[in-house]
Amino acid sequence: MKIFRKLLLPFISLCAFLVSLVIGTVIILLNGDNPLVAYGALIEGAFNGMSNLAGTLSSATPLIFTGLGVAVAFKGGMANIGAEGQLYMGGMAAALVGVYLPLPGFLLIPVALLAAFLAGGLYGLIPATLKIKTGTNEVVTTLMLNYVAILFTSYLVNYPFKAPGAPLGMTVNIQKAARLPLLYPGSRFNVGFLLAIAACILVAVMFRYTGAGYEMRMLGRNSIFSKYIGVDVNARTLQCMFLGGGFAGIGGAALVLGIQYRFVQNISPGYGFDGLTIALMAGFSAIGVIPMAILFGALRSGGLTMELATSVPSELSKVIQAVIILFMAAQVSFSKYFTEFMTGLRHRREKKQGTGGS
Amino acid sequence: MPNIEYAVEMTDVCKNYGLLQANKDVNIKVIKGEIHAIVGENGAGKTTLTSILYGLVAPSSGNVKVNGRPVKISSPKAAIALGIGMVHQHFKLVPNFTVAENICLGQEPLKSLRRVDKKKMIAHARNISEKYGLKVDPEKKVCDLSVGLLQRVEILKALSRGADILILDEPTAVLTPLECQELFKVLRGMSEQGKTVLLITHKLKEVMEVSHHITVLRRGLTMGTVKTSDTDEHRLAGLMMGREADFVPLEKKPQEEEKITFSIRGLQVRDSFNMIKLKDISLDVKAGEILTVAGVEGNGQSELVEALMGFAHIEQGQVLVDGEDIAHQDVRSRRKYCSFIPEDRMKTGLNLAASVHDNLLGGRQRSPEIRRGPFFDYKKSSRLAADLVEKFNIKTAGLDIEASSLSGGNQQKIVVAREMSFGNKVLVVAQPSRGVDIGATNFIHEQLIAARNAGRAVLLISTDLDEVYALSDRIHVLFDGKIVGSFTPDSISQQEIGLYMTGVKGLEGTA
Amino acid sequence: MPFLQTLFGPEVFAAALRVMVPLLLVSLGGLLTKQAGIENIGLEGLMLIGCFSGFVVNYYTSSWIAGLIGGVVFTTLTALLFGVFVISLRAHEIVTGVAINMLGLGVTTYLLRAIFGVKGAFTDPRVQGIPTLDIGFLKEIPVIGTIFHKQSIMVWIGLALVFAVHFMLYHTRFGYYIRAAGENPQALATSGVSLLRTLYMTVLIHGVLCGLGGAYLSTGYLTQYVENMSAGRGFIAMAAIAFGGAKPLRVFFSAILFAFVESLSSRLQLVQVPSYFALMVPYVVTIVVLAVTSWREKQKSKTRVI
Amino acid sequence: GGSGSTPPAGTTATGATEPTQAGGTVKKVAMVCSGSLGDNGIFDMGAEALKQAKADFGIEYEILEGKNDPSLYYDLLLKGAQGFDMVIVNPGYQFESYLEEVADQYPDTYFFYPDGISPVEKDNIYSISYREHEGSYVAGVMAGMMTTRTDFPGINDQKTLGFVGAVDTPTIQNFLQAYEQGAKSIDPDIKVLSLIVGDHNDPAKGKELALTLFDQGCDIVYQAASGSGNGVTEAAKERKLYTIGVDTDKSPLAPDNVMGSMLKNVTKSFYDAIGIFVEGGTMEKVQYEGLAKGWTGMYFSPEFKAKMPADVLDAMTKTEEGIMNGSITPVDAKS
Ligand SMILES: Nc1ncnc2c1ncn2[C@@H]1O[C@H](COP(=O)(O)OP(=O)(O)OP(=O)(O)O)[C@@H](O)[C@H]1O
Ligand SMILES: Nc1ncnc2c1ncn2[C@@H]1O[C@H](COP(=O)(O)OP(=O)(O)OP(=O)(O)O)[C@@H](O)[C@H]1O
Ligand SMILES: [Mg+2]
Ligand SMILES: [Mg+2]
Repeated sequence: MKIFRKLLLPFISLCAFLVSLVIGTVIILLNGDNPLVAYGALIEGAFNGMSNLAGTLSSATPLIFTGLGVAVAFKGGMANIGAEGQLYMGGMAAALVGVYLPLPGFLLIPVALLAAFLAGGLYGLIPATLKIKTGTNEVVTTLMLNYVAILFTSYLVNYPFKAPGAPLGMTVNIQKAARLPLLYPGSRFNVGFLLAIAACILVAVMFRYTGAGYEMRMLGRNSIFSKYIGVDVNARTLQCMFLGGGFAGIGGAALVLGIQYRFVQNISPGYGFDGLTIALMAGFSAIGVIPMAILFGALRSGGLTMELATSVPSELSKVIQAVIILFMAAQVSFSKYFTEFMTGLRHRREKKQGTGGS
Repeated sequence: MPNIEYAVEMTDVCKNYGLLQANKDVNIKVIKGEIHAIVGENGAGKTTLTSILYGLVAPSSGNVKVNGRPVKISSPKAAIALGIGMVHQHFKLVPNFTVAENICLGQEPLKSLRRVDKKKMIAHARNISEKYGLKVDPEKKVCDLSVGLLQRVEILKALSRGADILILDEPTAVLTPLECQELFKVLRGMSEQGKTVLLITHKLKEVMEVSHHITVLRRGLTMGTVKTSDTDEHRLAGLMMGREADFVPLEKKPQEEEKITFSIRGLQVRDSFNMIKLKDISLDVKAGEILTVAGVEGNGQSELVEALMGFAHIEQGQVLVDGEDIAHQDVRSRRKYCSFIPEDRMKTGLNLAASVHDNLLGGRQRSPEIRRGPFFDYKKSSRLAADLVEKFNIKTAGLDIEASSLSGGNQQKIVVAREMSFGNKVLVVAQPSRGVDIGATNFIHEQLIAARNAGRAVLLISTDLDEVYALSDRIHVLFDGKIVGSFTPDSISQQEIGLYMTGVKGLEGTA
Repeated sequence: MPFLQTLFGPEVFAAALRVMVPLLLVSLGGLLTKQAGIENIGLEGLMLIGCFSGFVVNYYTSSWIAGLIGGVVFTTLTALLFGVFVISLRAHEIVTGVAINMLGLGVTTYLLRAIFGVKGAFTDPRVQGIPTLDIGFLKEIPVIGTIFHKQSIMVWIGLALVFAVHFMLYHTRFGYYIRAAGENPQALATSGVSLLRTLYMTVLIHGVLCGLGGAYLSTGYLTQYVENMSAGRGFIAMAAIAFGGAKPLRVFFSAILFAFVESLSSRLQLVQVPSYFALMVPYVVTIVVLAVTSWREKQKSKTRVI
Repeated sequence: GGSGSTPPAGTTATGATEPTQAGGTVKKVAMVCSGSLGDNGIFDMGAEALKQAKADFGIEYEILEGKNDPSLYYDLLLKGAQGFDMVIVNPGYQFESYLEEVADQYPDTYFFYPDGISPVEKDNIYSISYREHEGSYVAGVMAGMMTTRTDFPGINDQKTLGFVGAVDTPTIQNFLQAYEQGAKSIDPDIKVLSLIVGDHNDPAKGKELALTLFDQGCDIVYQAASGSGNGVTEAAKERKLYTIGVDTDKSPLAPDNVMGSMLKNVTKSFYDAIGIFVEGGTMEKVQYEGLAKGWTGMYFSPEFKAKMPADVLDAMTKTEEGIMNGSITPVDAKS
């Protein structure tokens, strides 16, 4: 029975996934394409061959960080919709270090990452502080702070740190030494991915195996109880928002140091918001964030191939993504009905065998 | 028996929660016009069964007949249509609505333009509140009421709908003796008018007092229905627990030491509306003593507990543990000397969304008992949790399931188990056996006595006079934020102490 | 003081009113779901659907009324989809909201191409703009005149809806049910009111309001459709809702405030404030005002004397 | 081409006579976009060029959209480089760091780097950049002269002009500064009020800003705001005042209120480049062009041109000559 419970959720999410694929199929058919070709291309573009896989994983990397950032904050009871802004701040900080700081290579990357973490974390502290000091709803403040961060960084790269001659606000390229080492040449798949995995494991361990993690977990679910068992609620709130913001910030660094090699205004197409979705779909589990982020990465980079191979336009692959998200989100309730149905069957069987079944 | 009319007949009712079976082929027949009690240990499936009847929970299988007609009760709306009403064990009230709005919810009186008539609502609420002798201010917001008052609102809400079949799920858990008597009068009146009452309670005394028939559930199975006049508390208890109920009378060893462990000096506390709730409270609890603060809900017990727990700001006064003032320490440091059993287990005492294991560990997250180096050691912690589950026989499907899925009584046992396990020298205990079955109640009482005998200082806050008399060495009565009298159990009768609790006596003493 | 004239002239208020209405309508919709206990970040997507469907229907019928109705119908259908997942399938509301946003953007962009064979922007003389209400006598009055005469009909409808929603929430049974559903669904259900019916009706009404807001944007405020033209208004609406504590009148005022600060911030650029900072102003102001109000509420709840 | 003779979006472009095929094999061209089509700007104009080129030169083409997701750019560029003879890297600067590597891997592929000058020197990378400032200067001259022609319907005597930009980037500054310079060259007292939308696709706000400017006494508003610009056009139509369109001919939207459009003729430039490529002609490694090649410049719909005062049109033509022979140098904000 334990096994049964353990296997249940994966099984259900699989079903949900399949349902959404069916709907996707209908959409593709309506668009006058062959679903097999389309999905074939999607999967091939996402996973077939090292270079495609590398593409998938490299676009998953920033998503893991933002997803983790959101997950940490939510687990601690802060509804952090602000990963996007924290990502911008982190990316900017990393870029400045990467461009201007005259450091030897082995130091440059760690310092840049640290800067990104601090920038994102501190930016995350703003809504957290507002919440504990004034009781301001963090959903709104974090949301608003996204726009502020985007505008602020845009200003920086259009005025003080503008690359001369650039037609768009951007910094000059970062030093070669600041680039995250590639894991697969001919792609942007870099050590950032490993860092992301490490971060997730670290957080998972913290939550499961430390007092601080325990307190944050409790706080996220019931602040009164936490206070009652002696948790310093304010301190913990600040801490998990700092952590969350920090990881989102590193997401920005991964983008700048690992992919774009410079900060360009509006650098993120919404990794922060995807991070939110990913974290929610992963149920705020730090480990769960990894497969979800990879799923998103696959949909993105596989989407390209699909758009090439068929007449399915980019916006339709967006729709298909949306449908998948919808059904993944609905899985939980599916699972509830499913279990109770199974238990009913079990009971009926037991009755037939005459055992009361207690 | 030929022409007996049954108001309710439930046959082979099953309910599965996930992997757990709350009801297994439950059968119950309730004769029209009788008061029918349902008893059973915590988790036996009483609430589930009645929730099915009220359309709150969909049965996995089984048939329900009301007034002889087979029915599918798919929603409370349907149940209400069948003339069924219910008082819920866990109150179902809207926090930001007023008492009146809660009582009228779903059947608001309308005036012109189909507007809701607020005046009428208030008048209506006031009427029935007086009619049934359960006093409560109709215009107060529910979120500002104490548990006791909430219970009254919950009951009034059900009564005001004039149901023919009324289900009451542990309505008396937080009522004073007088209120209970009032309520029972009402119930008897209903049954005389041919209305049917289904009463769930853990207080067998009450069951014997008011009911005509009693159905006993155990672990989701029906143990049968008996005529009240044919049985007694002892036999019932045995039927419920499936073993001989052998309650050794709790024996207290005489206090020898006179050392004062815990004392309160001139305590003053305001509530969230800045109203003074406790005025100049002073008391001493000796080592190896159980001091009870008895009183009707809403007279300051809640504030007292909160102040001691470090939830409410202490305006004046001291809280001394062995002479050290902890009045302004944070919760964590207070927990070094004190354990608290809060009156509200749903929000404060438990994290319902967390696992049983995590709930049992609360307060220990920093202690070496469950760590290896800086990290949790789940072997240790699970063993610790398992021991507590075992020792306090908490009925749960496992350590890793959500506390929310436990029955009320078992939830309470988690709180008690955790707080007892610290072995602190001061215990602040509020309503420890609220909603807990007799077995568990008896067990919790044993634990408290044991703590006392071990020389700990226990401050008990309770509205249940049986409990008060069973446990206390001394009793303080709290009324309107003041201590209006102190007694020893043998020096005063329950009736008389009731008068102090309701302010009929005692005020002149302190004025 | 030409400078102050620039910042606070009556035109500013007229502009604020114009800018406010789409925001207001969507906020009114969103506050209903919020009151019913559903946090909806899909407002952006719903609004976009409203923009598009309103525009398309208007295009084919050349009737602004038909356009509005069309916008309302399709948006409400999308809202229903949201409802099915959140209410019946118990999907996480924020995830669902995100999906609705993606869906809105994707579907509208795709259909824009499928129907008109264009990408990006589309406009056509066939589209009949929602008329403005020219109130003669108002024109005479100095300041009021500049602000109120010649505002779109939807401005007036929007204002009326504020009070309609307020009335519904606080003076009808259904309003009581909505609020109860938000605070304690069990309490509502056990009182014999069908929770599903209440929630679904709420979601539908909220769809209607979002549809109006969207359709107004593309056929009243403008008479053109541009890809993703809701441009974040759905998110601002969320802020307005939180800021107004999901209470219609207060949300109305916060919508006005936002709109006013918005047009103020544009004018700040005229007095040489770098655009990036000028554009920040609305967001920063929101945060500050929100913080201040929350803080004052906190104080009040501490020292309220009865 | 002088003002008025400049055609809209490269319809009569060089070599568009009859479909030709260099070397028989069908040339395959990929346009790799950082964003998605529907930007009312460089992507859509690029797509238009490809469509025309397909018709005229019989090329095959694919458009790969990056959805503004940097993590896809590398793949995108690779996919473009694989199996295509020419890759339009649009806009080049978004793909700079990848191009450096990919251009080496595919030496035979011809990389076309629009809207900027590639900092990396490679034999197979060809940059083109646009002198928006040249056309904008001319627009400024026109507006400067027109804003006091009170005999012209709607025009007031105030010497105030307006400008609405999408986002405050160097490119937009390039439009703005030259426009202002041109206007002041007519009368130093002329004020140019500029407002930034902060979004490429927010016509509502674009309209709001334009109305604001009209309230401030502007009678001519120059728009460099892609999608948001459509709002500006609508505002002009509503107030019966004037806007100068940008990128493409905007007069269809409001024939009487679009006082010409400053074409940033990306379509033409792409089309020409493809033409040269297909016919195996040689192309400069770096082209930074404006009026001379007709890549930027004012265009009027015939109807509106008929309304324009002759002296204004002459002045514009003179200015254009002056810019081309170097006697006039508009400010270049991009470098
Ligand atoms: N929502 C739920 N999900 C899962 N399990 C549940 C749920 N509600 C009740 N249960 C389980 O069903 C069993 C019966 O619960 P129920 O509340 O009916 O017991 P009870 O007789 O009312 O106990 P008590 O006297 O403590 O209220 C318990 O074991 C409980 O754990
Ligand atoms: N049981 C219910 N569940 C959900 N919504 C309801 C319910 N009853 C009424 N409503 C909503 O409340 C609004 C007004 O309530 P009201 O109860 O007056 O309607 P009604 O049909 O007249 O009911 P009644 O029969 O009680 O008068 C209705 O428009 C309906 O949408
Ligand atoms: Mg129960
Ligand atoms: Mg003028």
